[in-house]
Amino acid sequence: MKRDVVVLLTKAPYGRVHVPEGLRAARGVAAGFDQHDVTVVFTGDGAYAARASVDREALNMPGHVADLREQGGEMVVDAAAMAERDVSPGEIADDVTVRSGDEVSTLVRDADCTLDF
Amino acid sequence: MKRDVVVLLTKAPYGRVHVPEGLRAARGVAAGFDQHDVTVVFTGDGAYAARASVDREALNMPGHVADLREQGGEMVVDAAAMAERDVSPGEIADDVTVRSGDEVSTLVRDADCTLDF
Amino acid sequence: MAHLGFLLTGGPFDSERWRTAYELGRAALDKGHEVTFFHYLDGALVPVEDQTFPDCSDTGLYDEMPTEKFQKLVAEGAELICCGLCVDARGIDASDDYPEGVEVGLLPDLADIIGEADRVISL
Amino acid sequence: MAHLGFLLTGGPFDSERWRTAYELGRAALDKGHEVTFFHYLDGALVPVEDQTFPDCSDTGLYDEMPTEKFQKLVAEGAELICCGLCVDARGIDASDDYPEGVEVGLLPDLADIIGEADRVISL
Amino acid sequence: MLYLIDEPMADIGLRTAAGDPDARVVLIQDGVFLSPDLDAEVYAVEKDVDVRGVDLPDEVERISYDALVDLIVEQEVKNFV
Amino acid sequence: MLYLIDEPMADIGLRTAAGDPDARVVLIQDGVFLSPDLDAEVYAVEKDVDVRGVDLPDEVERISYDALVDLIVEQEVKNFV
Repeated sequence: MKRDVVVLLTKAPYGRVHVPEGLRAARGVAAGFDQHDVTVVFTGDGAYAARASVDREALNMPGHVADLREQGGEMVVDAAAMAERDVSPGEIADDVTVRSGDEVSTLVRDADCTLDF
Repeated sequence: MKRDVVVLLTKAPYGRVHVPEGLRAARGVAAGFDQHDVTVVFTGDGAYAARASVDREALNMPGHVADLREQGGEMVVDAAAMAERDVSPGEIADDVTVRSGDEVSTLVRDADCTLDF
Repeated sequence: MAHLGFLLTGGPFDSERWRTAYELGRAALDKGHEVTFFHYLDGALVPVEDQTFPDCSDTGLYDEMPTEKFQKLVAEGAELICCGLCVDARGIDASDDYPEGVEVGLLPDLADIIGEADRVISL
Repeated sequence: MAHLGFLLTGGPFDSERWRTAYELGRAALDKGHEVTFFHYLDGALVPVEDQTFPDCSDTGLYDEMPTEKFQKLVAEGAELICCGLCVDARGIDASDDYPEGVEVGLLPDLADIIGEADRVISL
Repeated sequence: MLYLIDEPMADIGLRTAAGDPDARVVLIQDGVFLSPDLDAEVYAVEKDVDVRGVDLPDEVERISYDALVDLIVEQEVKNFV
Repeated sequence: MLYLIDEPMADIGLRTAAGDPDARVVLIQDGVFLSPDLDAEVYAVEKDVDVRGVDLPDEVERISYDALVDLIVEQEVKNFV
């Protein structure tokens, strides 16, 4: 059955595999037999990974992001997590949508399933 | 050469091996050829491990603590870390000494070497 | 009967998420539910055989090693799939290092679990 | 010439502490210093052979796998000792899984490093 | 809806549960150290409470893995663990 | 004295450095996100800064691993990494 899946990326991007491997999982889940609808949410220290100035190439992100978008997956960042870390909306990459903390909570509540990395 | 060694236990005790294995390392370092002077400091979430109500047996602590004490090693807990976590001095185990945040900083600065787990 | 799917990303020594996954899987099997584990990232280290940690407390996290606990669940019908890329990244030789019954799969298996399970628990 | 000792407790995928240890060890060797690594806890997973992570960026954390980087340092004279208890706990078969030059020791080796090294860096 | 909450993801987990009038929150692992200010039924996994020696407030109910599986089967679950 | 500071141990690390009039602080790994309010020379490991895309304040100096090893050899070091 096709599901609404939210993938939470919660950890600081560099130095561990969680952001790139979480993106790999997100696009893998979007590309599977059921073609689940996948929204990736950068939250917690994961908000750092949504910044335009992050070296995506060094993080092995580009391939996973391209595949995710091809499958119709979206990427959003949690403004509440940004505010706690002094990350401003102007710093966020173009392909990531800033959503308020409330919007993110609603997204998570409305999802059929959440995975976190 | 004999050294003053401070071993910092920084992580919440249960669910990972860092507190018991940090204690194992502390007593191993105290028992080695040089018989280093070892002080174990519970700080950060490690402060939870200094509470009397922790199940030390479940954490495999008793053997390491006994060996450490036999080697003359001491255990102290950082009052600054306790305060941040609402842990009161009355909750601390008898064999752990409460030291102020300043005293802990001085201890660390005066040590020849710090290890952290 | 329900089908519970677990995604486990924690290793045997960095968190107790493996233990929570085991305890919930154990309780679910005892109640007759169907249980599937997908081990991703350091979760792929959990089923590695021949882990030994001597002198551990009978009441502690390592009363038995994680791999032994999961082997029991597999013997009782749980499905356990490890992500093949994660296996290779960690230098695990699946045929040598994993016990009987532990499968190596890929992300489409996780996608299937999400589609088929009644509940998915991410740990 | 100085002697730098490193205590590494982080694994290959949970933090970049292995990378910091490598980079500092590399720079120290290049300057003619003596370098000793003691790998404890998940640090014992770092030198495991045959780790492969395809399609990684040339500029990223895994341009080469951790084990390859440390093998180079060992070949250039660094000493690398893994804690035997940690090795056994992780089901690592040292003779099969570690490359030439990686030693298995015990905590007295860490005590010796602390006594002998001019600086000890804990990562 | 059921919310499983551990300490590292407590922020987003508690925020999300707070917006759900039918939330049931289960504190798990180091999450048992949390004292959430929520208008919801709050449980704490008893094994995690016991090893940590945590004194639970009266309004938090201890729960076994067995009972937790029943809750998970009864209703949807969101994990913050 | 030299202090190597990453984010998870920033609290005790910065407290300890603050009491040392001769402190030199090196921000490392995720520590480069910190903005320590210290009366000390502060460095940040340049490789860690670059991959994270961090804009360093003027008073923080970039440092290579090579130069960091020299600092470590010159003076005692305390690690909070």
